[in-house]
Amino acid sequence: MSFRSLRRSTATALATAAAMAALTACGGGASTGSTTAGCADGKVGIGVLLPLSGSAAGFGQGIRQAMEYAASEVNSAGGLTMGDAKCTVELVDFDTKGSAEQASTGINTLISKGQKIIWGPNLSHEVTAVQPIAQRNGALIMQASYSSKGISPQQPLNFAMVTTPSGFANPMAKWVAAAYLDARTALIVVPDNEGGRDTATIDTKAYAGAGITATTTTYAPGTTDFAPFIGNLLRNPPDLVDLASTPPGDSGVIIKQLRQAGYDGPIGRIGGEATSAIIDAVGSPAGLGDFYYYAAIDSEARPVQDYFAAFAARFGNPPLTVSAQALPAARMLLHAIDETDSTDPAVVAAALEKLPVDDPTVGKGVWGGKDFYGINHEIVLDFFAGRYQDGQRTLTPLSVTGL
Amino acid sequence: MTTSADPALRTVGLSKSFGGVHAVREVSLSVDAGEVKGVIGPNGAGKTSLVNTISGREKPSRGSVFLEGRDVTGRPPHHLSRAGLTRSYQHSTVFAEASVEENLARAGAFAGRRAVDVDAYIELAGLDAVWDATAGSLPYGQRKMLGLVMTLRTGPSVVLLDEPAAGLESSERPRIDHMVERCAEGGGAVLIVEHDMDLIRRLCPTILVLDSGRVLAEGETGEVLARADVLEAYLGSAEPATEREGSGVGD
Amino acid sequence: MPSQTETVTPVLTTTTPPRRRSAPRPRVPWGELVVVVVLVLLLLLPLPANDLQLVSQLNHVVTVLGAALSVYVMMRLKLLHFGVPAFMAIGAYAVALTGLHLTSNLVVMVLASLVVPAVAAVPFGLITMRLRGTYFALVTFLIGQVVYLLIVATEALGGTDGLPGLPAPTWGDVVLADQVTTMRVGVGVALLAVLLVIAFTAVSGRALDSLRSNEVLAGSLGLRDRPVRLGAFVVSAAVAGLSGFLVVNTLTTAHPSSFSVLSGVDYVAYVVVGGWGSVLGPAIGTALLVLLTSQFASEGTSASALLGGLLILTSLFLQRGLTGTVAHLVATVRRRRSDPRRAGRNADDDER
Amino acid sequence: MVTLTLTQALVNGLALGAQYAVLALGFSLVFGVLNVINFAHGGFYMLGGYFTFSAMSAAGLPYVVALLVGALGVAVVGAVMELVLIEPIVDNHEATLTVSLGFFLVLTAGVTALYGPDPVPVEFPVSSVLRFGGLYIPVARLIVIAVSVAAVAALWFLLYRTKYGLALRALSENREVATMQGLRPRTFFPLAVALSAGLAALAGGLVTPIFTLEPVVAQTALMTSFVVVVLGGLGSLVGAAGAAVAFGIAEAVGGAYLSGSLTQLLLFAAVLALLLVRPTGLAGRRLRDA
Repeated sequence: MSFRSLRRSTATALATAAAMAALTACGGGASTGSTTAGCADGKVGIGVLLPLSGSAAGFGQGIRQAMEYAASEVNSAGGLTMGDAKCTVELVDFDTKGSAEQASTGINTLISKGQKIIWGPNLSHEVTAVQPIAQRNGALIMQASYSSKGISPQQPLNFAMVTTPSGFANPMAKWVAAAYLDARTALIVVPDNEGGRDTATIDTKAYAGAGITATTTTYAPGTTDFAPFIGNLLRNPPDLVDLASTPPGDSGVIIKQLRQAGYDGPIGRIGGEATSAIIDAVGSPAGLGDFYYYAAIDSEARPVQDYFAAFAARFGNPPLTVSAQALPAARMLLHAIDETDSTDPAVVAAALEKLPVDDPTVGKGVWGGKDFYGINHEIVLDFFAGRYQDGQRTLTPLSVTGL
Repeated sequence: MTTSADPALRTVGLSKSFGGVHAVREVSLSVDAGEVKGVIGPNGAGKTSLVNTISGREKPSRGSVFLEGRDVTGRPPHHLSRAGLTRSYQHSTVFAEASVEENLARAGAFAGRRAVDVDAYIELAGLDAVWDATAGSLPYGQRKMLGLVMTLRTGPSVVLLDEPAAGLESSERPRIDHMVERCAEGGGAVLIVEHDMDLIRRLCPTILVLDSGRVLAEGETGEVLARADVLEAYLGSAEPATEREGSGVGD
Repeated sequence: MPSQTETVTPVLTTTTPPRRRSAPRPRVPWGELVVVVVLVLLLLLPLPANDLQLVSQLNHVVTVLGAALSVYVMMRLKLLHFGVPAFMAIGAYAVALTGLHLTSNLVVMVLASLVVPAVAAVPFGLITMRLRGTYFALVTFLIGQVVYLLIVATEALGGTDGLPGLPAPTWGDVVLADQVTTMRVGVGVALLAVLLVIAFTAVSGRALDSLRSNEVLAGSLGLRDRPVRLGAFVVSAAVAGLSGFLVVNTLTTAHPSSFSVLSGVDYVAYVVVGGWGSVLGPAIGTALLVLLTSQFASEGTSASALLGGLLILTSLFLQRGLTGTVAHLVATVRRRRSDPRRAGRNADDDER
Repeated sequence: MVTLTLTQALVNGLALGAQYAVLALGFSLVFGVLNVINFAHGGFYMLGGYFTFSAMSAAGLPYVVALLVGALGVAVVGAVMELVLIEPIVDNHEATLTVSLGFFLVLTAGVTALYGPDPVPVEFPVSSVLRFGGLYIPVARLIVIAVSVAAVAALWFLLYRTKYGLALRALSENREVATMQGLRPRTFFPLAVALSAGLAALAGGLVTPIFTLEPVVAQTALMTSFVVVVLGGLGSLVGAAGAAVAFGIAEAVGGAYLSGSLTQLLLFAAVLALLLVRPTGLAGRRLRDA
């Protein structure tokens, strides 16, 4: 087969072949594995595997800020005591851009850089991609997704840094039924993707348990104008509309347009808290109308405000509010490393399980999740049922921890 | 030598209009094997449109085209080329980034079984000296010669030459005569669209005059060129040129 | 097309004797050879198994190489193909269904990921065959969108959750599951994709170059362009399907988010940065951008800004891509050495 | 009841279509004149929103002034992008694409770094809603329709009634002949991109306060421009405007009756099917070999 027709006046072979080989080889340079006592060149690395760009950047950057702050707290107090050595905590970032491939490449990159303690990932499909590789290499994952497969007895080194819907949906639904006595029907609105559907399923069961029949409708991710969707929805208006885990931008538009369309029933959100971002998207708290939501923390509480101020003082501008939710887990993770003088994932995990959940900023909680996931690896904090009426906010503490 | 009664190329009432513009109107012509026929006419008379419509570059609005008796109306250029009818281009058309050698190789490859040896023409066009040069870097005249040789490489039985002499250096013009003569001797039918009257007189025993898409006159070259209406068409006439009834032959 | 300005007097002077036409010198396809050799080396050479990052990045490069080759095949016809993820997805889901319901035999899986998208490419190929330039680009963007939405809307394909839990491919009774073996499978399948493209361009390279350079002339010389265009689209879909298989094999899940429309834009960028003279272009473009993207990813929030900057720089200063620019330099030097008289000619002979 | 839903959908669709028209016209203009796929177009839409927001919140300008200042600012960014990034490689079809893609990534990353990834609090000044006969029409939508129609009319006037417009159209018809007539692309290309960027920014500044303003809006705006311009026929302004309104109405009516991604799927599939019949879109002219 004559290649004559193929002859391209290509580059000299040697130059390009060398370039190809060099490029593929330069990815190496793995640093030493994790050590039990002391720390390599005075540093303890935490692998940050989160969506730092793209549509999920809001959550990703917020969760990163929690670890950034916890690390700065530890470092300003002299760092972690590992045996007789003092080690500063360093964040080793990898932006997953919200894609399964990048997350999979990211976990490999971090592990090969010796980072076997991973802060993240954030989205369900990222966790699914990362899980087999992390398990194979014995890495500890403190993830923040609502994936039903996020933690399980078969994955002893997986933890959930925030309370997942399975933890707060039932008490919230009962509070909603009590708050809105005549509510019989609820419509759950979520984007047509895996994260949306997972939360909607849990919420539907929770509402059923509280005597409210909930149905789910989805919208195409990337929709900008929800007016047509709302027209469809209001043909038989439900007593309640629940936005579950809809991204803050979309939630803001849906609320604005529901109010414009004349729907003045309660709109709620039993799902990942993003109230401050939603208020920004709607424009003002008054624009929410009657709005109830799962409030992981009381953002106006004194300790939380102090945290915001301290973060701003240290890093220039205030953090994203979602970072406060992840703060307890960040501090506990560093505390577990400090206590065990080790970065061996299995050792740290064993210590972490036994640590009490008692955060100076966010308050008390317990390790929960056994009934839904089969293992108590979910940090369950007491939370609040938040409600906005004509711009006024009221918070009702709901205790799940029995403390 | 095909001695069948059918001419190598025949068109019957061939017309092409673009929206309101009637570029080619009811043109009927025929060229026998070995015959060289000229097509002349003022600018905008529809000469190139006629070549485009016959060669399949444009689909005819009405009328038909026969190749050695077979109806090939509306068939795409590559089909016509494989059936033996191919055309050259007014502006030099070559594969600019490929070498002269590769250009000719491609012409041969695409012509398939019909490809013929064109060594004689290569000598004639002086392409030997620039065999490895890229076609795009050749001077205009030589690039046009390459285009002509590529056309002949496809072994056509009918060749439509669209202003072959345009843009050539005076030293290169005689080469066109040799090429056309060799092609005709080989049994090829040649239709030359041209402005260069000396070339037409030298090569074309019979010519056809087009004016605003219509056949104004046809016949022996000397006679036709002497006719008043033909000169008028070229030099522009007193009354408006729209509805002048041409003495079309065999309408 | 930039008009040609003639500045130098015609070279043909009667004094130089016409050179005997030298027999056509066969040119060695360096680009193709380099890529095949490197891939074969990657297949056979022992690799440091503990260097996870190297193994993972090599795997990522060979996984998306098929997608870059898919863009490259159409680029040979001066067509920008943005719908590559659609055919990656068709290949990926074909493999997922094969693995879950039929067999996990490697050969059957590879065939499924190659044949199914190739067949699916025919109707789309017929649509796009008459389109050129920007129109072709935007329509392929649309095809990517439609296929993505079709997958998300189909319950049988797991809808938004995709098809998780895929079995690792097997060769006889050997299960090819661990990290390094997955990478070897990736290199092998990538090699298959490269050989497929080399075979296609060897058979129809002349037609591809002619259609890219001057479609009208090629037609009037007798070239039937439709079979060539359709063939290119089908081969492009087949190698995209192979890449889809490797994505699924790495993630053990066929998930719609792996085949988003915007990832199609990345694959085009790989080829435009690497160059499109030979398969070496997409190979270098893919290796470079995949490695840099994961390097940039550790820059946290400024990752995409760095990638954007890189694209801007390469577009401005390497307009024929890396390999194209180097090849052009080499050709100019070679031409200047072989024929100093015509050194002055600044003919812009490389038709973009 | 059905006619009520349909009429409501048509009203929503008109506003959506009007916004898409302003967005798509800019994209089609740049393609028509420069023959360039401008990936940064969605970024100009987003930038329009953020410039208007900053002009209001930081500089304290009233909304209408902020909107115009925003559009002008982005027009300048567009012109600078053309001169610095597109001009040196305007004839290289592939390179102009990746340079605009690179600029899009830099633009989005920059805005995310400056304003943060979450939505930004910006409110449309007019929030009253007209209600009659079961219909509800937010006044903001009427304003969007009015301003969009005005923008389209202004663009039409500029293109078909001024010498600049004549020059732009000549350049888009046949750049070689136009340049030979003395039209220097060096002045008209930046003008075309500035015009297109300004239009996109106007749409952005107008619409994001009504919906939401966050970096990811750039991506959606880009996708919409692509589909609408393909449907309308490349380089044809009339086609783009018509296709935009049709697409907006179809999306609204579909959204009113179907759920999930079905509407989007049917819309895109319909556009693909149409291309089978008319490969150059509704009104596109036969494309020279771009």
